[in-house]
Amino acid sequence: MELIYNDKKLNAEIAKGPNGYRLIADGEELDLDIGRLESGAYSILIKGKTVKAYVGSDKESVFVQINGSVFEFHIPKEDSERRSDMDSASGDEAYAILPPMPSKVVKVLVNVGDKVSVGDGLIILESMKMENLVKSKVDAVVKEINFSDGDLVDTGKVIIQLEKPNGDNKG
Amino acid sequence: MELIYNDKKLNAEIAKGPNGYRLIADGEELDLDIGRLESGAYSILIKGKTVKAYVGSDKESVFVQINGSVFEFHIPKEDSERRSDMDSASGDEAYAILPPMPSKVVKVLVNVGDKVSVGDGLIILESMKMENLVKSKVDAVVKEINFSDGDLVDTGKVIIQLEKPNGDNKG
Amino acid sequence: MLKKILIANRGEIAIRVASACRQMGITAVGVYSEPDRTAKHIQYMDEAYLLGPASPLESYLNIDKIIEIAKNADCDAIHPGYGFLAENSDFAERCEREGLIFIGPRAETIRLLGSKIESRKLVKNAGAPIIPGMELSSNNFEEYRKAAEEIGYPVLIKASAGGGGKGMRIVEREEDLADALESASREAKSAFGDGTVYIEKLLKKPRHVEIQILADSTGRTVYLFERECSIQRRHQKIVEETPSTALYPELRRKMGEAAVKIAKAAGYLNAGTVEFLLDEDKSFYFLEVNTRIQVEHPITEMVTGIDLVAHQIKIASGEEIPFEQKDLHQRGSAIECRIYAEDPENNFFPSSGKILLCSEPTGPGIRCDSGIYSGYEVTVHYDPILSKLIAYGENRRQALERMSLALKDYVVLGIKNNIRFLYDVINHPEFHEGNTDTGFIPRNFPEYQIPQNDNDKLKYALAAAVYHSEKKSPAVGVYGKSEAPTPWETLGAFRLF
Amino acid sequence: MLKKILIANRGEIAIRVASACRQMGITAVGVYSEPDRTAKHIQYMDEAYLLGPASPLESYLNIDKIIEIAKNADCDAIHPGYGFLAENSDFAERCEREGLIFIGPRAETIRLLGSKIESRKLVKNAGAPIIPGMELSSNNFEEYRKAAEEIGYPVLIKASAGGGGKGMRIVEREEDLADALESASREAKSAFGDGTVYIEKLLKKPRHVEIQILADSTGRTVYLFERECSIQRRHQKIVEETPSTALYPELRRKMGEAAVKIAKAAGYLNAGTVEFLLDEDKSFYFLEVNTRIQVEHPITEMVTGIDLVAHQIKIASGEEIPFEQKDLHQRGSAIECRIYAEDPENNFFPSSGKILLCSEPTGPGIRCDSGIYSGYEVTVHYDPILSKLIAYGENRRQALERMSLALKDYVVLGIKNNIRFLYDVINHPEFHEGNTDTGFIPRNFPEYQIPQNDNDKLKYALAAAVYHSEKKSPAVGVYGKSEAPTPWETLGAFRLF
Repeated sequence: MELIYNDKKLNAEIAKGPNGYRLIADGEELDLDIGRLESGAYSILIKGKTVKAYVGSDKESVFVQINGSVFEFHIPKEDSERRSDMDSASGDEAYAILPPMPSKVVKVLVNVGDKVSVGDGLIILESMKMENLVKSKVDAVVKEINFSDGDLVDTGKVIIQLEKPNGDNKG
Repeated sequence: MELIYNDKKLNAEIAKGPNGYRLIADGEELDLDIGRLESGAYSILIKGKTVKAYVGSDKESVFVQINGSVFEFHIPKEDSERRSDMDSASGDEAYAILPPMPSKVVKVLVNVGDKVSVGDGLIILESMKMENLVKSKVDAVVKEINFSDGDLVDTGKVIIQLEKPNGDNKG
Repeated sequence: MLKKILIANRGEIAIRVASACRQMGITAVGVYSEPDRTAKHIQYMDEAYLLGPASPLESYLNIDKIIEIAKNADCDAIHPGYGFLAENSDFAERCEREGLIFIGPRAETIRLLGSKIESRKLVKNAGAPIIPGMELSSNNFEEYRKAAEEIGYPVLIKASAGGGGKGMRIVEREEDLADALESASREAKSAFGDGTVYIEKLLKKPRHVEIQILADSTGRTVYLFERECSIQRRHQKIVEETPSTALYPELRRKMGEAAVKIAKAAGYLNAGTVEFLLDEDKSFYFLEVNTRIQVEHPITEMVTGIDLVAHQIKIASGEEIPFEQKDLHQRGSAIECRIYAEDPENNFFPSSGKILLCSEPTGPGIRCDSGIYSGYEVTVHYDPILSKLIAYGENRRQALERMSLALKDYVVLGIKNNIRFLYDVINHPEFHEGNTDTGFIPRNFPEYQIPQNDNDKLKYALAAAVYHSEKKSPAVGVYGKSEAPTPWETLGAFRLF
Repeated sequence: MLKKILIANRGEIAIRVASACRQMGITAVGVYSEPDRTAKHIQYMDEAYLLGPASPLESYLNIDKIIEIAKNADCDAIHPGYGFLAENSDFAERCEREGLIFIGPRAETIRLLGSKIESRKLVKNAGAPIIPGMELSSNNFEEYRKAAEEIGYPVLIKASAGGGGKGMRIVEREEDLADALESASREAKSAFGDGTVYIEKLLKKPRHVEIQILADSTGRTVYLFERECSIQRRHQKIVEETPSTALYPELRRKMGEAAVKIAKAAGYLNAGTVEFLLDEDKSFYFLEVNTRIQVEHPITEMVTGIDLVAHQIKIASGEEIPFEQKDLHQRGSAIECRIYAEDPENNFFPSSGKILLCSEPTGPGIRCDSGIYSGYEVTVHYDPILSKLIAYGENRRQALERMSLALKDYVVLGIKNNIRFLYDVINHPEFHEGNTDTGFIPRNFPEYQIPQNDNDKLKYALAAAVYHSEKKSPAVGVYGKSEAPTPWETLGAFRLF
């Protein structure tokens, strides 16, 4: 099956193997023994080393935790779906300001046409009773502002759209 | 659906109800609200009273624990299956001595034809490194002995079959 | 003894209070908002009643509704937990008026100590040390400006009604003062319904050290030693420990006695916490009194062996505290880490969503006060605290060792959380040395990134992900070379083999 | 400090030891039998190796294989837990010979104290009180008969190599002596590989009170107070508590000092337990020394704040005990309940099968050392202990209150277990009064039946069962009278409405 990890596509299969199972990826192989424990928990043995893996998944992602480290794998969407997603986000994510969770706009700090630099404050959002100042991660020009002070914004909505400054060829 | 509790057959359905759900049984009804929590755990509210129910099930049984009390419901088998089960157990379970778990026969204390009374020792079994004296729960005569000292006995096997004493009509 | 208590809260603290009630044979009555129908806390109650919609004002802050439920359910008392109505003197007064026992101090005490400005006066009169700052709030910017100038920059803006870091701002330069006052006041208004703010001196490398007290209706007041709460992000504590590495017996006694003096001056009843700032020269200054059970109370329970919530209930029942100061001793060391739904890589921005899998650590000396479970949906409506992990040890080193292992064993998948961040905090060399002050996190973790995972672990994780995803019954046939796995040279840094 | 420890055990104690290792930065190496591939204990190890088939002789008692694994994995020590090889002097000696540190007493000490007959002599010479009984075992029935006659009936037959109630028989009358000797000897042979039994006086209402000791290689020996373990079924402890309700400070000191005297006489090293019987007149008699960590060690950890397993490892590493007798104090009260897979309605017959659902209690003062999880298969091959539930309280009353609630919250579905029985034991009035002796269970629970469930709960259980079974998505349509649910007048005593 295909999984995406850190924006890289991985193709991996589990086959039966001499020690129980074999992970096959890129034509290379790793023999391991996998045992099922309580729901979402697995015991992996590799040449004596023991690993407990916890797995939680939904339609889009598979999360795995091993000894305090979390791995987030994404399940590839159909290409078409992906493309339309990309469209709606208008390219580079640093230029599209979205709330990480449903938020209230406390104060928009910029106007359309403003030049902003890395670290400049763009907007104050409130979630869970806490104010959060969202700063720009790029040097850019404010292209669109889609919400006003007091508005509620859901996740996935672009609040502020930035664009590369004119004549800037770096990006 | 049908469930068996303490050898009694219960017929119960869950329908949508004004407070969420309605338990319907015997034409009578109980309104309750049921919410799903972690796997196997449910939240039940009945007029303010709150109950957390844990459910574990396999093909044959549904176990429910509520505030320290365990309820064991059995899922009815097909009647034919039941009947053949009954046959193999030759009727009343008090007369068929079965090991509660896989055991080793340490010593058979009776012989075929012996009369035994309630409380008389029949056989010593060993499981998990502990000896257990199995006593008769009935006044009876030993009809069959199917295993000998040192034998291993699996669950479901009748070790000793008792029968009602001749001329005993109490039974 | 009380017979039936309404717990006007949610999450882990509601469960904590319900456990104490149920252990003592007291009926625990819970309340919940609509999205909290399947929250964990109502599962630990004997009874539970719907408050209303998600919004706190319509649910956990809805005084009329809570009083109505308490009376209809025949409760004799209300425990407010922390947050929400816990330090609301109007609520305490309303309870008193309606014949319900409010498990906490008297309304007048809450009102007095709830005003940072009033409480500073009280403490000054009682002869305990206070931090230089404004004695009054104002509506006039000029007065703030002058006060800041007199105190000297940097200064700290604080909400008079505040707590939990809300409405606080550090101001380094005069030109930032106006904006900071406006923003702090707005946040305070939104959080506490009161926008009053004031200014005080910002100490350079202060430690936040607080003293737990208990006072009964006969006036007996004892202190249960300190908690060091210097590890803060966004002015909110995330790691607390006791004993503090900065205290020695004489200083501990002095701070404890100052706390008792302040409590007595305020006519204090029930459990409370006197917060101090401890300067590098070991001077300490009164900060505020929290007139409620604290989030971090379990570490005091671990080292003193005393159940603070049970004593809150007993004191509210009119019982006397059954021990004296000389009976109380600290033993060993305890540390608490607060588990939040937040993104430590993005300025600790709160997170929400469904917890796909949750597995919580256990073991000797480990306590986990949790409000979550596998499948629980974290909503945006309330404080993002998920649980508290507490570790006891014979000494600080063992407490830290146990905490480290417990954090590694703590599994919360599906939403962003700070578990890994906490692990990195308590394993930081400065933390190990006990060199903790309120600037610890900004200084040591200015741009925190979760450490890169290693390739071996990635292989195992991939195997588990595939095994799990293939409907838990990997179908692939016979052992042998697979035909055509796609190349993954693209993998770059994550090349596996 | 040791670097890598092989833990030659399974279940909760293997996990307990692994936690201590991992906290201290020591690599924990586990071993497992074939059916234990998915047992809980190997999930807490850094490494794990297969021992062999299910049978203990081929796995957890397989000395050659365990030594081989330890050497191949480059371990420097072996922790035996309790049971299996823990009190096997040949194993300890083998470890010593192979250059592996055995975490426990020296082999010669184990051998000496492992013989009940030899240890009685030692104790007698050390001037500590022993119970009247045979000084020698015998192959001659007549000698047993004479000894029993001299001591006076009732007498107790005990296995010289024994422990855990195996190979023990009470004999009331001479005519039962022969059968009892035969059966006890057979059971002892099967359990310990040694059928030697002897006879001692049976006290009328004795309490089983034991003293925890620690001794380091410099000879420093301290006692960590008592555990009262009088609540036994089939001569095996199921509920333990500390402090004992029968002790007072002077008696505690006397028993503690007697334990230390015995330990020193035996050249004791590491953790151990000196067991005594305490008679109604407060005389106490030496019973035996358990030369290992005990099942019930957590209650001592709760009231002393000391981590016994960590100190076992430190002592084995050659470290000195870092405290003296005067530094040790009991605080509060702790109780342990052993959760067994067994049928309390059927003479505690062991049970096996799959645990369909498991949910374990948490909360202030609660510790659960568990070897199970949802979906775990309990096999017939090993001791039926599933877990240990421990509750700490400020006082005995609170410990009991917490334990009661925790037992109610402890969910193990699918196999017979003793959780409800334990709840009834600790809530028995005699137990509440602290009136505990080894006859407690036979006297108060001669024919135990789990109390009948009430009808309200049955309704809720039925609703949950149906809701759960209908694929977790109840299909039934619109709200309104259902058409034709079958009559259930047949329900009799369980009529619902």
